[in-house]
Amino acid sequence: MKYAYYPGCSLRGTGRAYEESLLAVLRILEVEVEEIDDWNCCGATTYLSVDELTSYALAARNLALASRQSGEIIAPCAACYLVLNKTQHYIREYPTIKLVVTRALDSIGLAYQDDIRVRHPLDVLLNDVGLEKIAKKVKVPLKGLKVAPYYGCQIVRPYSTFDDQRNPTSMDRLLEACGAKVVHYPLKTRCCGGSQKGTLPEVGLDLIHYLLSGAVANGAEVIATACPLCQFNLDSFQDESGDRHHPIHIPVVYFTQLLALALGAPAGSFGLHRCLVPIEPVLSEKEIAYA
Amino acid sequence: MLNRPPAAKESAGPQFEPRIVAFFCNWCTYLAADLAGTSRMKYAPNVRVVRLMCSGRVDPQFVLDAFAHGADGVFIGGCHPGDCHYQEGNYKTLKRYALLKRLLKDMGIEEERFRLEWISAAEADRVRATINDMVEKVRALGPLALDAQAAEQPSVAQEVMA
Amino acid sequence: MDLKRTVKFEADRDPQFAHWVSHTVGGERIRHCLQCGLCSGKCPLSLYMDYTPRRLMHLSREGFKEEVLGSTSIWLCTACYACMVECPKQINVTHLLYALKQRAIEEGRYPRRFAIPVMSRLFARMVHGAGRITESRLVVQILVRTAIWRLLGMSKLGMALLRKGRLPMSSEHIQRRKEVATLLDSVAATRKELAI
Amino acid sequence: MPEDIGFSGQETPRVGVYICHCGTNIAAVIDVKALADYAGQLPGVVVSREYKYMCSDPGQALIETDIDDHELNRIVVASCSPLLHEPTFRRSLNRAGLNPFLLQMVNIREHVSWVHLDKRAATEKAQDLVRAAVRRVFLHKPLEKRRVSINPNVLVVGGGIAGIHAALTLADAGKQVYLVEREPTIGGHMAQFDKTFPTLDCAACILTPKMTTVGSHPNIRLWSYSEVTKVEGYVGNYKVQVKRKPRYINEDLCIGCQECITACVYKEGKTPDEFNVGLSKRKPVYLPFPQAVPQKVVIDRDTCIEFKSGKCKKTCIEACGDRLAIDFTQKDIFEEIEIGTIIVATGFQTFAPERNPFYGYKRYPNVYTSLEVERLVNASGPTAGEIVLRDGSKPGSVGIIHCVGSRDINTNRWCSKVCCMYSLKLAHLIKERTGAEVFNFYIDMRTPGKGYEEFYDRLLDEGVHFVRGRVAEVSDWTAHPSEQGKLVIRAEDTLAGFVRRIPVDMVVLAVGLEPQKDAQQVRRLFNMSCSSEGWFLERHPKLAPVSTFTEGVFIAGACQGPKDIPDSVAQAGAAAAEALALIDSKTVELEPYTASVIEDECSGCKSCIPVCPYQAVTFLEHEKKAHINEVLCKGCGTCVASCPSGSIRQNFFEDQEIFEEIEGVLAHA
Repeated sequence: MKYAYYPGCSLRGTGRAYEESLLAVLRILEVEVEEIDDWNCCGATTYLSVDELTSYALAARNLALASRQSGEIIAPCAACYLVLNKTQHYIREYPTIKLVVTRALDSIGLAYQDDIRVRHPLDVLLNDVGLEKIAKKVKVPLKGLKVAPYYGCQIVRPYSTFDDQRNPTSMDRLLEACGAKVVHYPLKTRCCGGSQKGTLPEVGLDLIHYLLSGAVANGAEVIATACPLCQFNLDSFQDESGDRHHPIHIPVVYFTQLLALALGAPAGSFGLHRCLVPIEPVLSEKEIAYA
Repeated sequence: MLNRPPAAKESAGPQFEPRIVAFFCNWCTYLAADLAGTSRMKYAPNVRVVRLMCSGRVDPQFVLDAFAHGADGVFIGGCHPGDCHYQEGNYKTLKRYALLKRLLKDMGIEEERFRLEWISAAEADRVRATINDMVEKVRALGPLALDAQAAEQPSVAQEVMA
Repeated sequence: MDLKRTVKFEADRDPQFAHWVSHTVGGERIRHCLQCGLCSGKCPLSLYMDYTPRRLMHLSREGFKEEVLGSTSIWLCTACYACMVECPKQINVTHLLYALKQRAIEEGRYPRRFAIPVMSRLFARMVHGAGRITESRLVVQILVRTAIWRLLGMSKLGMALLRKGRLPMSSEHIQRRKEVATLLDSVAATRKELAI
Repeated sequence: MPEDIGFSGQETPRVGVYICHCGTNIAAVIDVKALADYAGQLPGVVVSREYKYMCSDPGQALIETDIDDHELNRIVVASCSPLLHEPTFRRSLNRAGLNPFLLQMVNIREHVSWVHLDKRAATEKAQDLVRAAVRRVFLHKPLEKRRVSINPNVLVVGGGIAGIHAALTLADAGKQVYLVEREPTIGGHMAQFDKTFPTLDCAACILTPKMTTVGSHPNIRLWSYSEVTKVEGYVGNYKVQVKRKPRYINEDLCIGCQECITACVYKEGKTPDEFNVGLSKRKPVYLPFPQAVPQKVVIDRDTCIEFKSGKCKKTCIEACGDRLAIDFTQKDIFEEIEIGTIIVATGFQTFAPERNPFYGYKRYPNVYTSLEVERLVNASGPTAGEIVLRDGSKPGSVGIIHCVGSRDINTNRWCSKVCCMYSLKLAHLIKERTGAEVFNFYIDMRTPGKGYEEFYDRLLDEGVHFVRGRVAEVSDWTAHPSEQGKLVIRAEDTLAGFVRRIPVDMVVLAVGLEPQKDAQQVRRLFNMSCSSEGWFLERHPKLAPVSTFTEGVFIAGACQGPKDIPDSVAQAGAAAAEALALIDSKTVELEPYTASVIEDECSGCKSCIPVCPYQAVTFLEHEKKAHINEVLCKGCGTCVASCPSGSIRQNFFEDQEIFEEIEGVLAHA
């Protein structure tokens, strides 16, 4: 089966490395994907909060386009994942929303079928591919690299069914299968502030600092994320948040980058060089040599 | 702003009010209906309850008799499987129900008109919800048009019990 | 010392607002709120709010519209859903905050240069026009409209991101741009027709 | 119409119909006047009246006088549920010289006025029901209740404080009591507590004397480490099977010297001690706690080397010497007993706080459950009453989190009722013994009980902090230097209106009460009902709080719902009194709703025989007919419905009676 692939806007901008590494991992694990034809922005949290009806219509266009291609969508961006899921839920629950969406899609020659499942890469890798297969394909074991798994909010809450909303472990298990050591990280589902860094910098910087210091305090050498905005926030503002508190420097990468590394994807193909805080010193200290 | 749509439309003209006969067992569903009362839950006034000691007492003839005399629906309520006050009376009900259901279908009585639900003494809300749901569905079907002769065929009951 | 009378009269309440709150998407269960404060405790942003989410719940259901729509809290929510998942009464707090935010926008109740509504507006405009978001352009536009001086401070980070290939300046857009416009027009039309 | 269907006997039906207003409960929704008028013109109805309270003395007198004055021979009462007042009105008929079964009740309160808003539709529904009842009552036949004798022996299930109290009450009244307890000792949760609120008297001081009395009472047969496996029969005449699990100790020979424990090849305990909720270790051979009753050790086959490898040196047998109490060959023993009444007092279990990962239970060693702290503060507990953390240090600050697993739709939605008070008690004990700063995080402080509010006052005086807010999380990440090395409790202080972070050394989770995990099986065993939460259901929440829907089976204590010790004991006393009342009446009346075979019509097809769950139907080989044993029949009517030739009838639920009722409700004018 081929999954419909919905990259979303961020994966074409600040989150390029997420897309590069995800596709590299999927290729190695023989998961076939096909980008949704002419997808549009899902509306994200921002749109949802100012004009929810329009936002559902925007998301529904993607759902309708995707269902022409497949029965399952992979949506790596946390906001996209949430919005697509929420749209499905609310269309089912509220007849008015359904009416608005149906008419809107009709106006552009599309139909909403409710016949597609929205999946996160964590879900697909864990449940469709399986830990066993991944572990077997590991070429560069992560040798006990201490990773803080950072899930953020919208992947697990409130619609995910593939993991425990209160204490998710899917990323933990994937990283452990690659030989990493997952550290205790009580903040793993605490919000990073999202776009708050851009709009209310002081608030955003505090949240970012807490997340970074929480990881370091538990001995993490690297933070793994599954959301472009989380990665951007944690990676880009370490100096600024350090100025407000105390300096912390820790590489922040996508979990798919660690997977790609372990699965032996060619260097440079999964965007490690795009991180602002370089991960190379940690890797060489651990003597993890990648191709 | 987006509000929840009204639950049910108040139509202008007089709408069809179905008559539903219910057979409730004394120990579970009848008690649940009592509890719905003491909890002041509100539900559609279309159901008339006949109390029996056990849903196992529901003779197929009772169901046919109800349909033959103008019921638009029949609803049997008994204890959950494994919870029967008489150990296993409700299993017999279930077996009989399946056969009877097939038979009614052959007679042209729509499936939604005949319903069996396991409702324990604590599940007042299920009494409310089931009655409302059934009334809605039967209302949508309209009055039961039954060939009276078909319902009174004596062989019918025997076939069910065989 | 500046003394203020804090008494509230029944006339200060807006029962219609209270009614609206308990009937809008997300507000259906608000009357069940037991004011335990779990939402506030869970909220990563409650530390910065003038009214904690718990207080907003109560003010809303009682109809203190001025306080609710004038609060900073509704703008601070990042929609992380922590409050909603844990609420012991399963109140959809997050979505209710969305609804309050939209209501505030509809009634024009936010500071003019407040970055959050500005960003929301610009975001919507960009989606409407291009079907997709180009992050670099969005950030620049926000800063221009809210705090242009901050652009200077950002330039270092911007350069770094550019070098890493993470800030493509070329505009992202979909091919069938018209479809999005038609889609959004249809939503507007239905909304008007149903008066929602 | 009555003529068509053959009115029973030769008499003409003369029906009296009585409509109850129930104050405004019925009259506010149903037009009672119109209903009475309607009933008055139904065929066969001689008198039709409405009255404010039919169940009152004047209401009943009305019926009785009418029976006399108008020679009524059938009565219909439209009022509340028959389950409430059918016995009342049957007695009225009896007093007026009419057979009580010539009555039919119509439920126009629970099934009509309380559940419908539309007055017209409600009145119409009531008319339909009354009409059906009038048609049905024509056919009613005089019936006699059956009487069966009551076995005076009683089974009490569960040896916590409720079971103990019930057993002692009955035994002191001279009844033979079988007390069955699943654990190796009686005592239940109360035995684990140190002090009891609000008086702070020591739990052991008030409980252990009662336990010892149970152990030595001549009228009590105590089977600990045992479970009820089968229950058959009916009120007054139950047959019960009890499985006695092997404790590998001959209870008759063991004198409780515990030398085997000292002698065990394990020098130190290795298994988490159940009684100390895992805070200490025990050996495979152990006595649950020093005051255990019976004072007999038990060998745990899961951890004993002899059972694992068969190669143990068996030093225990050596130590036991010629007492020969240890017996590795013991097997399950099944006891069969005959009893008349049953009291179920199986108690509760505490909420497992791992279900809420944000409180860090099992992740942070210094997060405890309240039950664990009960053992910590107990003088005979693992730390001899010293309140110390796992590393042996004394806590300088303690946070007690209320409502863990209570008042939460995501776990248990009910209030567990006892946690506020026991949290206050623990706060007091911790403060008194360690001098620590104690914080209580509560949602609402619930202290409705004698002396409870006064106890709360005392705690306020003692300087315990009260923060109103449900705790969001307990974690070890620090946001301020003062939080270094502490557990940080994060909650909104809802009275102050902002979020607080409070660092403490020790966290106590006030876990709620929930039904035992096998409550569903137990309920089936004794043919009881459960509320949707899983608590055993009482017959009536106010008027029959210890009875169940099965005659002769009573409930007591927290198996019926969260309850503190005083309430449990009071309920146990009530259950014992109810059992005694039954026993002392020597016989009990059973409803006469039994089935019987009309022998002339029986074709001998045997369809009815397998459907009877009580083996009441047998086949008379000689006559080639089915036969129903009336003593065994419980009146479900399943055989009646399964008879293809219609040759089984059921008293009070005859086919024709039900047909009349069905056609009656449908015969809309």
